Amino acid sequence: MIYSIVVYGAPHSSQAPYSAYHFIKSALAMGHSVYRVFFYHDGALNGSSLAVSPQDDNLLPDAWRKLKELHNMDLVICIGAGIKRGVINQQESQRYERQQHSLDDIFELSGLGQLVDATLKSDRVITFGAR
Amino acid sequence: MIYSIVVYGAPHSSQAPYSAYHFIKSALAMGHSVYRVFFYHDGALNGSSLAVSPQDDNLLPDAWRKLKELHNMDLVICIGAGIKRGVINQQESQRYERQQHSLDDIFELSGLGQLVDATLKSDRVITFGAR
Amino acid sequence: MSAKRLLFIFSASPFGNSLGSAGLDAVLAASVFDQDVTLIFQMDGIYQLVDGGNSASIGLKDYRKGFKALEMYGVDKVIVDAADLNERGLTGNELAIPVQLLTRKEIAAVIQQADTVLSF
Amino acid sequence: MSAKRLLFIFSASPFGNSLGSAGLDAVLAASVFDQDVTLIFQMDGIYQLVDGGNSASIGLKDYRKGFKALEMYGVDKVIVDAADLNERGLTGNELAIPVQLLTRKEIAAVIQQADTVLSF
Amino acid sequence: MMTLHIFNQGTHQTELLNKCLESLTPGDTLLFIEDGVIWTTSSPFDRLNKRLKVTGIDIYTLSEDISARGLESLRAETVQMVDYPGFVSLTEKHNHSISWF
Amino acid sequence: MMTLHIFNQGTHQTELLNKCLESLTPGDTLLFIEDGVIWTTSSPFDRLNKRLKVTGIDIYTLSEDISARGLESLRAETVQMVDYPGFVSLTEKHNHSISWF
Repeated sequence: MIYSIVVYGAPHSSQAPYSAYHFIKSALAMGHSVYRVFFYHDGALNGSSLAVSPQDDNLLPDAWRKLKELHNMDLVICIGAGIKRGVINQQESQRYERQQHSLDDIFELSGLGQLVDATLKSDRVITFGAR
Repeated sequence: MIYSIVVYGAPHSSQAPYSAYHFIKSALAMGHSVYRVFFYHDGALNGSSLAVSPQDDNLLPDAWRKLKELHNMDLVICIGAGIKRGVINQQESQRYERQQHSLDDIFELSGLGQLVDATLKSDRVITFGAR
Repeated sequence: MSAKRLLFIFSASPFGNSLGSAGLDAVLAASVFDQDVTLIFQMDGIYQLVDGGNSASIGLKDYRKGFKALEMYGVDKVIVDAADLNERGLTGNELAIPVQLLTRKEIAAVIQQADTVLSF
Repeated sequence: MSAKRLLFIFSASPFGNSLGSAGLDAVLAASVFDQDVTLIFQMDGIYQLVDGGNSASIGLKDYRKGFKALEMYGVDKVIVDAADLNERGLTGNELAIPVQLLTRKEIAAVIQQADTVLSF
Repeated sequence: MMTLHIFNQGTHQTELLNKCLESLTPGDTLLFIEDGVIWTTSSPFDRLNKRLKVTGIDIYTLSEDISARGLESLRAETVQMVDYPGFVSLTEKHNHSISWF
Repeated sequence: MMTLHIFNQGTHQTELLNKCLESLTPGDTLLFIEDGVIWTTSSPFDRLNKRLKVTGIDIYTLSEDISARGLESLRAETVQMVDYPGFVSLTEKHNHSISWF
């Protein structure tokens, strides 16, 4: 089956992205494909390349990178949610006259159309929610 | 009276920092002083200089800047909460081998000792909470 | 590709968090893609639809006006949980747009018909 | 400056959010400053103290071990809401550290004595 | 040493409200802000009132948050309104506060 | 078109649980993950069970989350455990899902 995953929660503040990752790993191991992971709401914070785990205790940044490399998975940060939360790439940084940027290059910044498109092209959409 | 304020919530995700700002403005207008604003938990995200409000509809970044300039208010981002969430200054960026940094220079990154110190030196500590 | 039945459930109160605003943006995106869109408002999510209010007083933009524009986007299936409305002392007259009041049992049937459900 | 009575209230369940971990860090900081520290665990916050568990299975660090180290930092006033414990089918034997079981009325009196209250 | 209780969550957090109400000591003050102002309107306030077992509790709601949400006409009459300066005054009059969220 | 309901909040969200339980249609499945697994232990599960008015609902709890929180010995016997692959299987068997949070 074709899955898409929606993540609302930030790493370190919410369990949602960790649960999403474990779910995706199992789904792939069971022969399913994942069309897209869409990071919305505070989930956009998963896209920051500046987050640091001093004790290397956060599996997530490496985990998303491996999923991207091994499965060429589409990892989309909602651009609206991202720029409000300071998760921006070089292009947005220039557009909004910021000095720095923060988006990890394994993620793509794109619009909510990518969420709607994911619901159309997937057999299942699973949300990992957070308030 | 001497106040300190603790903010747990991120801008755009929580009302907490907006409420904190309105409270502080009123307290100052009434002749009180604010010793420190301590940004903890998701509140650390208030320190990002990369967050963008496309329609200029977010009063907060300018509001904190004015408080800093007019009242030389101590605006402290908890360093532990900040680095986990990608809110880092140039020094931390170098220490953790990141390419970019994100902390707005009106904020200072410092430890939880600053929260404890604030409770000792203030007559009132008011928390603006968020889950 | 035929239109999918997308169901958006709003359960969170306005302004305290940004779920309502995020949900509204998602609904508008779905309507642009010509999907079959239904909205359910339940619990404190019903306050998203209360008419009036001046959020300038708290320094936040009033995104709730966007719900009034939904009809222009062809989104007119808006359901409110009748018991939740009643439990809040509301009658329906306070709401900014026309809604359909359904019982929970009727809402459960609507849920069963959806292809995808997104919660806010 | 004389020590202040700092009260830390834990109400949130572990792992689903990071409030418990944030609260523990704040308690440790306060103990380093030699303050008079009291902890109250209530509602699902009581699960912060449940012994055992292996959070490697969900990919998160088990910060809860830090609660066991509190005594070493001179923090030994740990209160649990007896009714909340009971409502969860717990007896107290499941907890990783010794605690004082108090009624809500007794806890309300503890709250009154605090100089500063921080919630997590 | 009276306590100012600051409650900022809506009615999905009924359990938290119950815990807050049980924690009151006569003479304490209860202030609703942000989504919490919902509790000071119409039927939610009736439910709150039924659960309030302690006497001598002043209950306030933040006018800016009531107004932002368009809830003026629904506000329970026995709840007092304060604006932000009134909120600051409440913190002056109480030695300490608890935030419920 | 049976629905998989995924619930990830603890007992502070009792109102949300009630709404979820009222939304079930016979044949639906209820899966507790993250903090939600608390509902599948001891007394919280008894309370859930009393409120469950719809018959023919399968209830599952995610073993990794039970185990992370040290709640194995408190799990209600009538709740079935699934691990992440079991979670994926549940999503295969249901046409769609609702996440409650």
